[in-house]
Amino acid sequence: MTVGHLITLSGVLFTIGMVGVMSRRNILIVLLSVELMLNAVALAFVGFGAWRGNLDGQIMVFFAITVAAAEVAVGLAMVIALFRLRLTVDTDRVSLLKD
Amino acid sequence: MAFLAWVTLLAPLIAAITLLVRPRLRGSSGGPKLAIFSVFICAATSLVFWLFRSETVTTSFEWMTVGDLTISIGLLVDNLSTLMLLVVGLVGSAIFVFARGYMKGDPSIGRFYAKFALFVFSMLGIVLADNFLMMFIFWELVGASSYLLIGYYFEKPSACDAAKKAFLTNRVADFGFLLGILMIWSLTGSFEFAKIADAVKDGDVSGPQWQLTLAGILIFVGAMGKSAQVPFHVWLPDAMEGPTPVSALMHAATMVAAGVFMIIRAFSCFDLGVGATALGGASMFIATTGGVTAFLAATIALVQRDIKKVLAYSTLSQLGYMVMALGAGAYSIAMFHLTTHAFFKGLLFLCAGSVIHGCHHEQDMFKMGGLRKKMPATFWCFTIGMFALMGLAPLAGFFSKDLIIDSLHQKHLVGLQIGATVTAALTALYMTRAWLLTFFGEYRGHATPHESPPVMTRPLKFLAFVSAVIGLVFYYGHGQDYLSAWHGKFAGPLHMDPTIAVVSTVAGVVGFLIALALYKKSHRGGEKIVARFPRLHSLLVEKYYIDDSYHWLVQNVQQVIARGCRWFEEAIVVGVLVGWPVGVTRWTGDRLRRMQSGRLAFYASCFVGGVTILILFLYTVAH
Amino acid sequence: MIGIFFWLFAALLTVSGLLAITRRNAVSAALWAAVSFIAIAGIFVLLQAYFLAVVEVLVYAGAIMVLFLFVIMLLNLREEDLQVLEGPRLHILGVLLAAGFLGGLVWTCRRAGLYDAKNGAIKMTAESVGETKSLAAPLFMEYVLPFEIASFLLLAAIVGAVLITKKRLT
Amino acid sequence: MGWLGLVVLLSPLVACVRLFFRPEKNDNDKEAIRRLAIGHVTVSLVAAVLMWFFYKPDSDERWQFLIDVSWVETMNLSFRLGVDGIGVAMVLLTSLVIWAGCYVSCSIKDRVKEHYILLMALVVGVFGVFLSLDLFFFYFFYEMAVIPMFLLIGIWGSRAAKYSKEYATMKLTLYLTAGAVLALVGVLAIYSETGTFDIRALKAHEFSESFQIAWFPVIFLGFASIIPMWPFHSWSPIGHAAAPSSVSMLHAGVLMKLGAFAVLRIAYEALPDGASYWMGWVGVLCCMNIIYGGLVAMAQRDLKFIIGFSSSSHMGYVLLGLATMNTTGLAGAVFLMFAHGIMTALAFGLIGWFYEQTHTRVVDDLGGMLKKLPFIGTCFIIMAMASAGLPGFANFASELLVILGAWSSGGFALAGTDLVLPYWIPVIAAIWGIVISATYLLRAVKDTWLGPENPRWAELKDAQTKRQKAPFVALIVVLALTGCFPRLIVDTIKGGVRHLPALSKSVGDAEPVKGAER
Repeated sequence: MTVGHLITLSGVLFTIGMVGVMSRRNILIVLLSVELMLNAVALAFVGFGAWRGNLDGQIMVFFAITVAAAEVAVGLAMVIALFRLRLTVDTDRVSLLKD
Repeated sequence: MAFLAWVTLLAPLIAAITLLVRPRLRGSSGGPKLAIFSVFICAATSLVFWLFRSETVTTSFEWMTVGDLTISIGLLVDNLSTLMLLVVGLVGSAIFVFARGYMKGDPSIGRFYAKFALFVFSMLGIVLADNFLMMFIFWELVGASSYLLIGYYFEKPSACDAAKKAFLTNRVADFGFLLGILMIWSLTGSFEFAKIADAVKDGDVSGPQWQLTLAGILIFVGAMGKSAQVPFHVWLPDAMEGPTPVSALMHAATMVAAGVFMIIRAFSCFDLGVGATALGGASMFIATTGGVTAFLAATIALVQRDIKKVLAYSTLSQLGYMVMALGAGAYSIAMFHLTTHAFFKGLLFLCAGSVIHGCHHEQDMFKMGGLRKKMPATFWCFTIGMFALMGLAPLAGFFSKDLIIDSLHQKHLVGLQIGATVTAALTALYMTRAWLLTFFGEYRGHATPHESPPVMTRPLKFLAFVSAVIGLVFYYGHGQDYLSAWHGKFAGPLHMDPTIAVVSTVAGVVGFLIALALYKKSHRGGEKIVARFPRLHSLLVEKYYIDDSYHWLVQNVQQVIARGCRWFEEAIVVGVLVGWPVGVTRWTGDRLRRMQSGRLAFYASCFVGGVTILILFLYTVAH
Repeated sequence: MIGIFFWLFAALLTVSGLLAITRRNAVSAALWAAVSFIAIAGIFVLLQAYFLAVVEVLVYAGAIMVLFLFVIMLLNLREEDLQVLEGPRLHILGVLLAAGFLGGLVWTCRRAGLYDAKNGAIKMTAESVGETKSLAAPLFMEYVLPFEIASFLLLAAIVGAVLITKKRLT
Repeated sequence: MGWLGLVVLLSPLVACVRLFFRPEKNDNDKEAIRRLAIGHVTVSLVAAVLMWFFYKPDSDERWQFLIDVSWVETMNLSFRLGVDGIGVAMVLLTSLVIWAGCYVSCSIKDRVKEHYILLMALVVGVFGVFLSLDLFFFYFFYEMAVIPMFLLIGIWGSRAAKYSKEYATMKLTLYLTAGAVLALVGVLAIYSETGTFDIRALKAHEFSESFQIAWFPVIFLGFASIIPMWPFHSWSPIGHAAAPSSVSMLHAGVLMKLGAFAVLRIAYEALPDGASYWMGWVGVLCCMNIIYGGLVAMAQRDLKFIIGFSSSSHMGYVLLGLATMNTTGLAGAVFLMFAHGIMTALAFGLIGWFYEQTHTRVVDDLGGMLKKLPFIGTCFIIMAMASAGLPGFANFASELLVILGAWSSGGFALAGTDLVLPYWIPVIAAIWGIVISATYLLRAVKDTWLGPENPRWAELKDAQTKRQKAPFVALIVVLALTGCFPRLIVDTIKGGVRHLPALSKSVGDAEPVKGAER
């Protein structure tokens, strides 16, 4: 297990999340994918921290989790508001800005 | 004396402003009285100036100074302006008084007097100006007050059109005037008459002769506007749409004379001695213009039906005489004729006003007749004015008109001399025609004519008296040196060649007799001649088609150009210059808009694609 | 020993992640995501980040996933809605882009020599074995300001979430 | 005395803030809002008059009423206020026009508060431009004037012929912004050359000739589209026509002057050589402005368009005055900016008065209104006379100065060619322009006011109360006073003009012109 392996694993997870964001229309799953991407980044942080031999990476992850919690809270709140307004969670149907 | 000069100038202005800002005064009889009083002040002060006429009064203040250029507003009271002041003051007083009777019952008489006083102020400004720019300023003001007065009956479309026409014709002419002033400024380095005269005297004129001549012609163009010379004459007959006192004061006695006065004032600066002028060929142009105007107007006057129109064309014709004299370099004689003409033409117009008033605003002479018995005072005054105009000795016109013909003779302008003599005959012809149609025969109208009240006839009598004696006074009295004193240039006494006097008197008598033969028995006497020369008649009735050609020019040239510009504005400036960038932007935006599909997945893919390309770039190309 | 566990967790992570984004049913997607979070926590343990591992499980696999499940159930999407929702979209392009991205990453790591035992060796943290105390020291000394800001952010998020979801009063 | 400038600038700003907290529920509130705004602009007006009174044109101190507060020292950026004679004239003009405009706006009934807030914000911007002696703040205030204008026309405007008010306001804003951005590039170039934003330092700095020739057109074109110079004028008549009357008054009266003022304050100040190199072409373009603008006005039927195009025509005289680059012409240009500002404010105020009642401005529909509206009609005729260059009003005196300046300029060298435009061609154009202006104005007067009484307008109401008459009377009085006694304002203007560095650059040469300074 080298740092290269850790970064690659983080990259794989990030890519999975990315594909999820790009290809799914259910906004809940899109949000879920974003969470996966965030976790991938967290993994990369911890991996680099372990490689460098200090704790800064872990502290970054700590903050990242905090921000992620906030993001999920607000994001899900918006999903609820959106569903209440438009009765859909389909991202393709939420395109008012287009016109 | 300087204070008195300012009083003269400002008294009518104060009256006008008071009337404007105190609406209550306008309704009462106080308003007219105030205006009349202010004109009386002018008349009184001008008499004072006349008593102390050996003294030249100058006073000025700095109007504006920018860089080395100083424009001042200054008053110059010398013999020339004193005489003109007298004319404006006396004729103005008579007409102001007359107007109280004529305009009686008009609900907005106060407004009328405010404009009237404003006009007198502007006119006095021209008379008293000591430099070209100030003269131009008041010149324009006269144009504007004329606009206001002609358009006094603003609910009549014809009056509005006439007012607009007068203003615009004058504006076009003023275009030349201002250019001329600028040219003279650059040639002599000053706007002030005295300094210009000094520069000319010292030969300190920078520029070739043709520029001076051109400047002279351009200034004369300005005078052509106000003095209604061909081809700028078209406004004057139309201006008869204004109330008759307005026609009398402005379009007969003073405003139209302003052009002549201005030329005398301006050109005397360029006078190099007896008859010679620094302006070169400009004189010839001036004399010819005057001759053409005099003759054309007199012929048109022959066929007019409206009594005011006859007098209007007669005014044109007489102005032509004055301008001919100017062209011949006889400035003092032109001024003489201006003076006499102001009095007898003012008189004639007021008589016409009295007749119109008596006939309940009927102006067509063919619907008058026999008024001799019903309006005796008006009749006699008209008769005196008419004979003065025809040049019957010893009335005023005799001296001044014959002196003009004499000056043409001295300059060997034979063609003009003959034209002037023929015009004298025509003058007698159309005036006698008007006289006979109005006062003799049977009454042909429907109203009951009556003599005007004393407030109107008294001014008539006053003017009739002056018209009768002024020629004699001038010719034999102080008039000679009085006319000739300005700048010491118009030397030489007024002297008349008896032969010429006889010839022109004979011409007048011939005209008088022809008219008598035609119209003594019946007002239809002219119809035989009309039947014989129908085309000539229609040419005269249509005023040589000059108005029509102007109309055509305005409608078909000016409006087409204006519409073309508007089309250019809308099609090229807005359509192409603005439209092209707008089109490109819109097209590009339209294409790019489609990328904003609104699909989250697409945006994310773009983002990822961008990041991928960036990474690949960084680690392949950049490494 | 660590190597085996790493590969085990890596495989679990990849599989559960893939399942999480491909499930049609949001509930099962969320559950698979929870599994992947637990796998990450496992890797954190291998890297001696014990505190983070616990936080990961508590916050992510616990709190956030519960929140997700709550919302999913709150919305109560019917099966036919989901039928309409899903269809093949951009799959190929997405996968291609992702592959490019991943390839670039791997290639970069390889060039940097991060797969070597020498270059890429994990040193862990020098002075500690991932005690909470050793993490707390820098957090409350060096990073105290960001910490406070983060707390503020959470507060704002809570208020914001309440405001957004609140029904209109009028 | 520096505080006078600050009072002028801050009084409307304070009004803005105070208005913000005012309720607007019923008519009493609206009335209070109007009173508040009028009170504040009156303070500005009084301060501006005091400024004019205490300004010393003959003093060697070029900039007076100075205020200098350092802001960003590393960039040499300060909040500098101060005026020369030109600035004093413009501040006076602005304060007069906004004062009258606030009275005229009393007829607005909906969203009174927002209207006055925006109006005050607009005028703060305009005052700021005229008072700033710092390039940064100059530009800042310049842009600040644009945004309220956009909203004012967009919300309270009216349809302009076939164009909607939205079109008009978009076009106006895009033009002004595009011009401003171009000018900004030039201003930044000047900053990068000098390293200071201080306008006072520009005169002393020696810009290389190539720099001047390269950058003058950028700055000039940027500002000239606001003057507006032909062919960048098409925004202005539409903007005039669409705006509500008080905004038209400010727009035509003041905003267009910003461009010319900016040219004088920045381009002429910093780049006199560039100016003398390029201004010959302006001598050509201004003839287009004068004649073409007048002719288009002649073919218009909407009164606001007539006045709008006549503005574009009259601003041609300002450009001509700028192009002469001598004292007479420049002083005339500034004087004309002042005169035209007041005249055109009067015009739009009056048109607004009856447009609210007739709902049409097309002259074919109007006519015969003088009997019903004697006061407004008389004022309109006076305005038309002033606009047509009647002596006794400031327009005549200023146009005369411009013409005299052009006559003594000696000709306009056309950069890039060997040609010289003789001085008499623009002069003839200018004098003929006066004839044209008389034509369309008299026609407008006749078609609108004169003629038989029209029964359609039996219900029209004339201005009766003092508040209704005050703005018009005040503007006419100022116009007549400065027209009869031009020294009142020309002496002030001269105090600013004589310091302009561009004066030393005369353009081209023709035969000697006597009596004219060279």
